[in-house]
Amino acid sequence: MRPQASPAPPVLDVRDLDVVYALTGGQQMRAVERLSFAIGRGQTLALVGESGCGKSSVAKAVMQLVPTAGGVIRLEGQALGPLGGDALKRLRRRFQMIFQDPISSLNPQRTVRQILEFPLKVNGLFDKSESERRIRATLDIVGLDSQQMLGRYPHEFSGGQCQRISIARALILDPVLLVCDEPVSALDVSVRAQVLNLLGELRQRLGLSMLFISHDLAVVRNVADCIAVMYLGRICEAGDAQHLLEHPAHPYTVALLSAVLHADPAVPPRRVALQGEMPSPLSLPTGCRFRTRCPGAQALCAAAEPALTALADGRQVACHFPYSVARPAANASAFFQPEDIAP
Amino acid sequence: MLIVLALLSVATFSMLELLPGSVVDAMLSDNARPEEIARLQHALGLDLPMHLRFLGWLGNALQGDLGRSPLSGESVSAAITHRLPVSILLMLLAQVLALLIALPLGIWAGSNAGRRVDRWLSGGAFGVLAVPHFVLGLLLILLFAIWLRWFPATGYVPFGAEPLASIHSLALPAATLALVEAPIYLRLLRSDIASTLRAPYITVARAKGLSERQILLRHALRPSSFSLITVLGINVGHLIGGAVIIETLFALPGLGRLLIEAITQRDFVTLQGLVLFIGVAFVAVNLVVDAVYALLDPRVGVRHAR
Amino acid sequence: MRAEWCAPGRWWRGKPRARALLRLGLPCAWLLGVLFLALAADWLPLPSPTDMDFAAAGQGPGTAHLLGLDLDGRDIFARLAHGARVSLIVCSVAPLIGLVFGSALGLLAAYYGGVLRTAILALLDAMLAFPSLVFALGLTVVLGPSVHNVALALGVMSIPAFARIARANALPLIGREFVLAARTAGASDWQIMLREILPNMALSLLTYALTITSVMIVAEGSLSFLGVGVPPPTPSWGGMIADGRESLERVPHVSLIPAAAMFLTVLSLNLLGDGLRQRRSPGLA
Amino acid sequence: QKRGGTLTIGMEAEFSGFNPAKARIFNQNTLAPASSVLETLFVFEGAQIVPRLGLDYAEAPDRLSATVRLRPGVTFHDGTPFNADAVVAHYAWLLAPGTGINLSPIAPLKTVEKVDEMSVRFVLRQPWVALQSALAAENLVNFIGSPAALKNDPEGFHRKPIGTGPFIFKEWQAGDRIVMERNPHYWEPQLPYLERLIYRVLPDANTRYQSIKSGQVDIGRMDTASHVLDARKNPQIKVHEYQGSGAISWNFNAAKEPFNDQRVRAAVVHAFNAKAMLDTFFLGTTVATTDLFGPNSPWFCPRLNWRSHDLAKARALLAEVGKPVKFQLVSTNTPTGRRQAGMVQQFAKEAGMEVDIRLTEQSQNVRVGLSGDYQMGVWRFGDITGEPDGALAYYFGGENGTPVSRHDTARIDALLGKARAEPDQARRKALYCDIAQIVSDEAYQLIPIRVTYYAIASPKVRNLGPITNSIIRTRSVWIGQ
Amino acid sequence: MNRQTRLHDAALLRVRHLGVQFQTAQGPLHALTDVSLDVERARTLAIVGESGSGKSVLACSILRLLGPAAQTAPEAQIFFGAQDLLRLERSAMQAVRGRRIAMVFQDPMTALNPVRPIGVQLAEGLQLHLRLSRQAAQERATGLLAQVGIGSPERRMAQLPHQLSGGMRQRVVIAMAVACEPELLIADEPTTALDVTVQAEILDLLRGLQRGRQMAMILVTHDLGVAAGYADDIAVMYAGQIVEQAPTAALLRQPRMPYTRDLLRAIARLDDPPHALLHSIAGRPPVVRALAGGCRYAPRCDRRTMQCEAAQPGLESVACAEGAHWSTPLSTGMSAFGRPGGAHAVRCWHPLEIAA
Ligand SMILES: Nc1ncnc2c1ncn2[C@@H]1O[C@H](COP(=O)(O)OP(=O)(O)OP(=O)(O)O)[C@@H](O)[C@H]1O
Ligand SMILES: Nc1ncnc2c1ncn2[C@@H]1O[C@H](COP(=O)(O)OP(=O)(O)OP(=O)(O)O)[C@@H](O)[C@H]1O
Ligand SMILES: [Mg+2]
Ligand SMILES: [Mg+2]
Repeated sequence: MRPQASPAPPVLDVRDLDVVYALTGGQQMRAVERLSFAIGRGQTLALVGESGCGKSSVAKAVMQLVPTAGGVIRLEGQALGPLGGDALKRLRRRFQMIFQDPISSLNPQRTVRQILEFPLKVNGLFDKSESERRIRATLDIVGLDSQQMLGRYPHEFSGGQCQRISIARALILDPVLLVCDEPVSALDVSVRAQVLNLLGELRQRLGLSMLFISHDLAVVRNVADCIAVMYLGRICEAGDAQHLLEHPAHPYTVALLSAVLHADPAVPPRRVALQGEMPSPLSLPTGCRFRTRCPGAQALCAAAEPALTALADGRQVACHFPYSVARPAANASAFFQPEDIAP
Repeated sequence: MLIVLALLSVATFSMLELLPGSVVDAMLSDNARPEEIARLQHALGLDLPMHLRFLGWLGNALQGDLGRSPLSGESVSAAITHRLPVSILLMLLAQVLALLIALPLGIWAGSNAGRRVDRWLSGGAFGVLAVPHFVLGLLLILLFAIWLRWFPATGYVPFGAEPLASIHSLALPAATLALVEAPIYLRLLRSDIASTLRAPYITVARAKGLSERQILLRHALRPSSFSLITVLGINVGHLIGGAVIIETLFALPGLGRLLIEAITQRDFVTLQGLVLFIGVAFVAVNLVVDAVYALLDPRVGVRHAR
Repeated sequence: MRAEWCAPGRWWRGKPRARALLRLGLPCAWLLGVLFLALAADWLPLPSPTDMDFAAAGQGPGTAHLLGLDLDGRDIFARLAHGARVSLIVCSVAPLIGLVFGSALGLLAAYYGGVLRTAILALLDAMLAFPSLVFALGLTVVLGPSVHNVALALGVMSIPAFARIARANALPLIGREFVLAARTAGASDWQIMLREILPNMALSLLTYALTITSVMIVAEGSLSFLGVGVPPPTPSWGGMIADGRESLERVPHVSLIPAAAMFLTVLSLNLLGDGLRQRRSPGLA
Repeated sequence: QKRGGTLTIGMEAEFSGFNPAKARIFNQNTLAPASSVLETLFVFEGAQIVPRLGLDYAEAPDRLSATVRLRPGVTFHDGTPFNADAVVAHYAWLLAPGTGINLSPIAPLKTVEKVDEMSVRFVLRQPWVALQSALAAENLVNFIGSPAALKNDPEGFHRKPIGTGPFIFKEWQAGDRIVMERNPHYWEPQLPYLERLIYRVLPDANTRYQSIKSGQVDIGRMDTASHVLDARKNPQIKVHEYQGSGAISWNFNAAKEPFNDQRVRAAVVHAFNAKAMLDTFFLGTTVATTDLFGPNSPWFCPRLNWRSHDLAKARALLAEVGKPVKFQLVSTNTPTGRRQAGMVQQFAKEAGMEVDIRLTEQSQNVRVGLSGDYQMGVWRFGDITGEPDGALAYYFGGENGTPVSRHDTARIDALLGKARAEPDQARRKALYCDIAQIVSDEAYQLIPIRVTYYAIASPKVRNLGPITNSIIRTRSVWIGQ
Repeated sequence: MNRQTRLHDAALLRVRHLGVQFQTAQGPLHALTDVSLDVERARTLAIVGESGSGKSVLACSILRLLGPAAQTAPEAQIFFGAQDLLRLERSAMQAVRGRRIAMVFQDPMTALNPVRPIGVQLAEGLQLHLRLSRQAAQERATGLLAQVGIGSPERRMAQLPHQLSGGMRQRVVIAMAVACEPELLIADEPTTALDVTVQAEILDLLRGLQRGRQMAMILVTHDLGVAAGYADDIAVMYAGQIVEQAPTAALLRQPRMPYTRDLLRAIARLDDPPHALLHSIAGRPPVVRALAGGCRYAPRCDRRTMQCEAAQPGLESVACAEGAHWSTPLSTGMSAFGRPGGAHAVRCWHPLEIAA
């Protein structure tokens, strides 16, 4: 599969990303292993997976908040890794992040105005009247009333409002890429809907690209164009959102989907139970890393680790025995690099 | 740890260099003459350059030889071993007393945080805290040694000879120290217990049907004792080096007195050895404290801000 | 609507306002009084704190001299007022030194890892392990006994404690998401430390400084007791207590009045610090 | 029944050791325990010189030597016999060049020769009438220790002296205590009475006093007035006192401004209000000086014109000087030192002089005096028991080096030389009074107040001799009921 | 499940007119107002609502676990069997806690004492309530661990909470709760802190245990999906009040309270098209400081009228979706729950019409 034949490079291009944490006692933990994906302009990639599988680590690595142990991260074609200090700082305004906990991500000692001014000041964009206009405009975009908000402190706002403020803070620098690390997990259903709607609207209006991290498949379904499912630091399945959700090929994706509860008693639970617990990332099982919990594990799974290979419909799966694909994909995802796709 | 000790000995040495005067002043007669001063300085090696003296001292110290006081002629290690028992016993008694006061009261106040008991106990703790220890010691002497004659005012009976008399002789200084420290312990324990009692697992314990008493002793006490132990460790570390004011007040031959005499008499050999010893003791105590943490809180990788 | 809300068996005891006034108002009043005396000592119609009236030495409190005279016939009230200045300088300068350097070291040790952190922690441990009295004695001997040197010595001694508090407060803050957010906005380490982290630990540090302030007053007294405090004729509370203690049984007021002043001041500071700790607004971490 | 019991003595400071080559020879605090272990040839009992290790003293006609017969049958605690060899060895060791020992108390002594097994001859450089008196002074130079011990293990002797005295040194726990036990072979058969002696170091006066009061300590030196007054009221405690020629003194540095001007020195002396200090500081426990030596001394000079408090005179002198006088007073950082300095400051202020105070530690005070880095300093004027020659030479003469006050010593040196060779006591006394007059006229030192030595003891302590030179002597003390 | 046997039982737990207020620095805060509900043996009642709606306060006040800042309305009653829990002695209450009513808390990370081995924490309740010896309690605890699906339970007994994964910890917490075979289990958001896959396992486990022991269960959650999958009845809370309660199917299929409907609409569904616009509710729930006033949802409701703002509606029974079934208002006493078809009650002046 070729990327959509456009000369412009993808907004975010991550290739063979490794994130390794040094633990106390000299141990090393590979939280993310040889991870590759790309996000085109205006597109949203969702990263899903169990807690601790390395989703946040990917986000932080993209944001250059943790050192990468290997691989290249390119933003609009420019590799971030080799950029040092000032160059990176200048580039930082192009990609911004939204965090899971809306309250914790705002400095409790600063007013909303100070919070929103800060990115401008740091980037030397501050200019009294112009900034004021910009702040008000951004607050408008996220649907907050600037009149009432500016002089107040974060703890005076609800979680949804706080999350809007932190979205405004990210937007004020005009980024092309928004990395959202579980931006709605901490919110109530009613508020969650507001924020999801807002993100969708922004995507349309501003043409933002997004890396959206969540473990809630229903949410992912709502925001994502394509989905990458992670398990223990590696991608186990990736592809077009709708297709992947409707026809999961990897047993883990199947299990994940089956665990979604419907607020409708008519939909019978059809759970695929996973066995056991997630293995420790410090002592991975041999062969396929999912095999210890896989209902269909076989001898081969313990012997060899499956590579991420493309199925006929363009989806990529890292499984020796993927679920059969019922029907070919209508519009196969093209966001994965050709190199990753086995012939 | 080694860095800490290295820093310590360099710091001591350079500080001593800055102090005006030398041990020679204390040794010489009132009408000494310059030649005598020079001769003594030479004899004591004080005329060598500083770094040579430091290296020499360090070399000896590493071999366990802390030198010999030019004043009393006693070897520093002997001086320390003579006085250490006093300081240790005083420290132990004081800490035990302080804990005996602070533990029950701290638990009581902590489990009644915000109520009247708590306010009174806190107020009382602040009250005791506000009395300087030299005043406190004096009041105790007046009350218990002069008026009531229950305890001796001063002096120390060696523990080895008569343990009970020894403890009796240290009762007042230990009580003074304990009274100074108990309020601090009490406050620490109180606030930790109060915040532990707000932890979800305490609610879980309540939901299990445990009585308040069981909850306090089984569930709340251990996780609430970390700050107490940290401060206890620091205090123990410091008190091994002697409690200068208390020892002066009660005329106890502990390390604190040795310290202050070494300073006033510019007995740098003793001072240097002593500071090193205190540093080692401090570091050792903190290692013990770390071990106690590990016992109390077996979570691996959890590091308490020391 | 419903009048009597109560938990079974428990009734609400009424507004805590009066009690709060007692707990914060009285200490504040006392401290302001001391502050006023210290600042205005020179202009108030007080007898000179150094003039000795030998004929009346050791006179008890009375009409001529409000709080009596000390052993050398100096007016105790005047000496208290002037001595408050020493205590004030010591207890404001010393915690300030500890606050500034301690928070800086603690913050750096929390923020950076590696060699810097190891070095700072070793330095702090060494400072903690160094017998504080040796340091104070040494410093006042080297630099000469004076109010400022006493303050300096006490201040340096309080650095490790402040550093610990600062580090303990900074560590959880550093993991907080608003710090990451500032990083992603392109803020430098300095900006993050000063703008994002420091304001959030300021309150605990200041509260601790208030507690330490009272410790400093007592510590100044201890130094005076050991003879390395502020030199005469400058009066200091610790010195006054120490001077009078030999005659405690003969003329108790000479020692007990400054001891009482110190007691009340230290108590007030502690109560105030405690009050502040409890009043922390819930929105602040 | 006088025998038995333990006497605990509270001491004011840590001991400085007993080897004269390493310690201060005059440190009273060390001399007290030393005097229980070590003995001199002669000793003062009151103003009387009595034999101790020496039996009698015969001066040669040319007064350039003297022969001393030694007490037979005495042995040191280590078993070494006491004889002429021991005495000769002791002095040979002292007089050997390069020991650095402070020999000023016996400065004119040239050598000591053995006459026979039990007598020795002291050979002098110049006639010196005060030799016997000098030998009777209790200081580390005159205490005769076991020569074997001194030679073989000077370090050990420093920490554990071996002498002939009534008590045997057991141990010295630095900073805490010295323990001694009765010498069963003491040459005076029924002495000593006590079984055990403990010298405890209690530097804090208040602590020492409370220890005596509460019975942990039997006797201790006290000089804080309030304690003495309190003790006098207390029937449980006995107050022993002795007044000699010791005095509180301050000296002026005559080599420095403003005290190179005799009028300024005199002005300070006149400004000093001894009465005020006696009333407030000493609370009547001692008296003002009227001369150098004190009314109880055989050298007392009743007709001296002694400068004393006279504010008018002080102001007049200052007016004469014409310029404002401002100086620094160096004092010790003990409570006493601080208080007294404050008072001097107040006195000077009343006369129109400005004083600021510098505090040093006790041990540094000596260095300050020696280096001359001061304007006015605290000094002390020790108790003169026998001949005043040594003390006067030390304080005011120039033969053993410049005195601390750095004045011109020519006149005093001449008088001292004359007195040294003057066998007639009355005429010697006249010469010494002349010196006293010069000291007062020239105001080399400010010597305003006598020291009364106090010892506060439990009434059980019996037969305590006079505490001359502030030394508590234990030889014949016994414990009653 | 045998509905016939239950038919004539009085409800196990009957909460009546429960009001709770907190004394805060800004004045009183009404966390619960006039809450009445019944829970019957072997049935599960889900309580759903937004954060801050008072779910946890309700759960905790049944066991009287609220701190001293909480005050209960004087007319409140919580009948458990024949006992009014609010009027029990302290020691009697302690005997009920853990033994007859047990609770599972939201966060398995903090619900276990971090410094004590889980075995000890598990056995504690057994020793206390069942007077078992140490040995017996340990054995029983090991069995419990196996029952909740923890492998090699002997080894786990000695481990500390931090050595277990979140899912395992929650299993331990559940084992702790069911150890003494309580009659009522209150689970306060037992899966919110857990992963989706683990969440389903835990809920299955709870359901299994409940059925095995004929326990009644109160399942507190903010996830309507959880409620839909696991509860027999659902009570929806808003701002300290129960605004709608009905059998699960009735409530989800035919909500009568506008708030419930809005909540259901706001949920993202797997079968919605991508980028579908979700219905959101404007505004935020009120903080109730005074009891007067109209319907608490009125400011956010699209069906509000003058009446809604003027007076508060009571919780009234309405027609059930499956069949017109009217019953007396709950407040008058007898439960209308547990009947075939169930009762539907709603606190609204203008309940939504039943769709054709
Ligand atoms: N700073 C760190 N040091 C060491 N290990 C870390 C660090 N940060 C994360 N990890 C570990 O890396 C792994 C991946 O963590 P990460 O936070 O990326 O997971 P996640 O998928 O975001 O999980 P969640 O859904 O819980 O947020 C986890 O096992 C975690 O324990
Ligand atoms: N101890 C307390 N003091 C003061 N107010 C409290 C206290 N506990 C709870 N509240 C208040 O009571 C109300 C209900 O809280 P509750 O914890 O029951 O909500 P919840 O529905 O469980 O929310 P969540 O889903 O976040 O757990 C909230 O407004 C809360 O602020
Ligand atoms: Mg994460
Ligand atoms: Mg809750």
